[in-house]
Amino acid sequence: MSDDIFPPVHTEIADLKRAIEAVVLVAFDPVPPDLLAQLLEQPSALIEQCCAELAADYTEQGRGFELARVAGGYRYQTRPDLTPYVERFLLHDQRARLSGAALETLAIVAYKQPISRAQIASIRGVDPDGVIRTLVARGYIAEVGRDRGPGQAVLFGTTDAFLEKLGLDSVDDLPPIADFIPGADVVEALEQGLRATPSDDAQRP
Amino acid sequence: MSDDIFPPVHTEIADLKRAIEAVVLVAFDPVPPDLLAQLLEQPSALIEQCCAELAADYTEQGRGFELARVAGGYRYQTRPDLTPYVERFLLHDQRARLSGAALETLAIVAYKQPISRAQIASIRGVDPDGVIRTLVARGYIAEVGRDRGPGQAVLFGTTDAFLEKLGLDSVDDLPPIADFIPGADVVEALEQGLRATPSDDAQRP
Amino acid sequence: MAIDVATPVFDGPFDLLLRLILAEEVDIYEVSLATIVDAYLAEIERLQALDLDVATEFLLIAATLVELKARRLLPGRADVDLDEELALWEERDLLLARLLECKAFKDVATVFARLADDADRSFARQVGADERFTALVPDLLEGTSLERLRNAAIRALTPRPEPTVDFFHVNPVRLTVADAVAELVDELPRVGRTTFRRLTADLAERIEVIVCFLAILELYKQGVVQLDQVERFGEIEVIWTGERGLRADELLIDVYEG
Repeated sequence: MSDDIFPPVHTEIADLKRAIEAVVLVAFDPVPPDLLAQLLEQPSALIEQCCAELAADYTEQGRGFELARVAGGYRYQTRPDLTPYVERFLLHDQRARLSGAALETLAIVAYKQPISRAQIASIRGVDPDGVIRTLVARGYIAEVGRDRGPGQAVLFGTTDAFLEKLGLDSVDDLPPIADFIPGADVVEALEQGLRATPSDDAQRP
Repeated sequence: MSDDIFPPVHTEIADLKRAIEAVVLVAFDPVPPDLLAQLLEQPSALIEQCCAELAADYTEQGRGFELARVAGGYRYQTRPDLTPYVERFLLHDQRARLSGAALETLAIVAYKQPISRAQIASIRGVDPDGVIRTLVARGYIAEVGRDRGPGQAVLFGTTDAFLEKLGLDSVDDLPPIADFIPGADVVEALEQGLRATPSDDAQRP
Repeated sequence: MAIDVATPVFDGPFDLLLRLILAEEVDIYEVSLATIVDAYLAEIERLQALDLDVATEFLLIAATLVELKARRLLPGRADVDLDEELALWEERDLLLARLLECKAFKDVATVFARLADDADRSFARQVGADERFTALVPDLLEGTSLERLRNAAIRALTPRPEPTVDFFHVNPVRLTVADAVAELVDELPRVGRTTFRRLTADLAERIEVIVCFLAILELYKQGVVQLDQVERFGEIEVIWTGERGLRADELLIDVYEG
């Protein structure tokens, strides 16, 4: 493309589209245009325009994937007519597994249910949204109620399917963990011990 | 592309490419061309050709993603120049930097595999247990067998995760170890440093 | 020639020796065996002063170096035993060969670091199939045991002390949580009951104390030690409750070392 027919403003649009492609590619959930707008520091309308153009591009070029608008956001998904191939692959592929993050989140829900998104986030230190969605989609956890507090946060718990998969009658049958987890007081005490630096009386030349 | 060496007509090639795009899009790990060949009932060579053409397409069109050949398979990944946006979106940078000791041990395992703990120790002159444990825990190396000798020592080799970490397709892509034999200047310096013969000595002023 | 070995960041005897000999600012024709041997020995002394285990390998190489140096100081050669002389040369060549091999892999490591840096800039799509295909994906809990779930819960629910020390600048020869766990698993069954203070009394550096702390936390999670504190800010008792003869590698270990 040495004979640049685009004025500079188009180059910026092209860069914007590339950034959108990259972000949406790695996103677990559909990415809302407002989030893209914030991330790329551009008005939402421009983002929407870029996404529409990208989607049209892919269709025109007959790509095997599409940029779809789902649940208020954009995501890549396979074209419906390719479903047979995708299904064949998924049935073939024995490598699928629960990621470490997903397993930890599932474990937290199992042992601490009912539990809210915010509580999970505070334990794991990261936003658990994508993982929760996966676990819900898999049917391992589900909404079991609402917090009675002001926000009425959704509370999650494990499902019967989860118990069945692990061969449990009820969550009471989960192996106990309390003995293995030091309370905050013990951790604090140990940290206190750290502060009394033992090298004080063992100074080296 | 009328000079195609393969018989299928263009529409079939286009369909094949679409199917490849769809399958790779939903895969968690790089998809080996042989698996694609099996799924799509086409020769591997044709699959490889299609993937190469797709990759070239994306590059030519300046997409924000690329079809990369990593650890023996194909995967979608973001273009390196878009890292800042992706990191901002994912709220983390996933770079788990490896320590010098870990990198050196990986280097030894990569070129000398299968290799035992003791052999690694003798090359590095350091007890490698802690580093080996770290590398095994991160999945970059794994037990690949046992020495047939009396001790039946565990032998280690590199894994697909190692290839992915370094962005390599296979260990065969590593430059030959001969390229790393220290140059004459280093050899000379080392010899000089260990020279025990007074007659050769360049006395210091 | 001034060789600065004040920084403790080297990784084993070959690393130290390579650094001493190949220090950038040094003109190779000024490199003298005597200076190198002196610096090498000084460094070993310093390690010992810090109470760090000095690996046998360090000492073996020191012996070779000292012999080479002594050889060089002998003015005449008339009294030299030819066999001894040859053995020394052989040892020197062996050492040289090992240094060269070590240097080669160090250079490979540099290339690996660069490759990893480049590869880290691309993020792989690892999203999987969308909900239309959920029913098709093999069950992800397949092969997940209660044990794994429990371990994941313990991992996730244990309050994590935030390490405030840059682990990258720690002497990597010895300081890993895994190693500290191994030491404690060896020591604690013998003493049965001790205190955190006693366990760390000989540790010179704060980082070592922290590593020991993390190791004890690990053992606590594994249920093989009990921790008691009679009064607030009082001594913390560490009591071994695991089996005797337990091996460190039988324990699941979160390794904090990079």
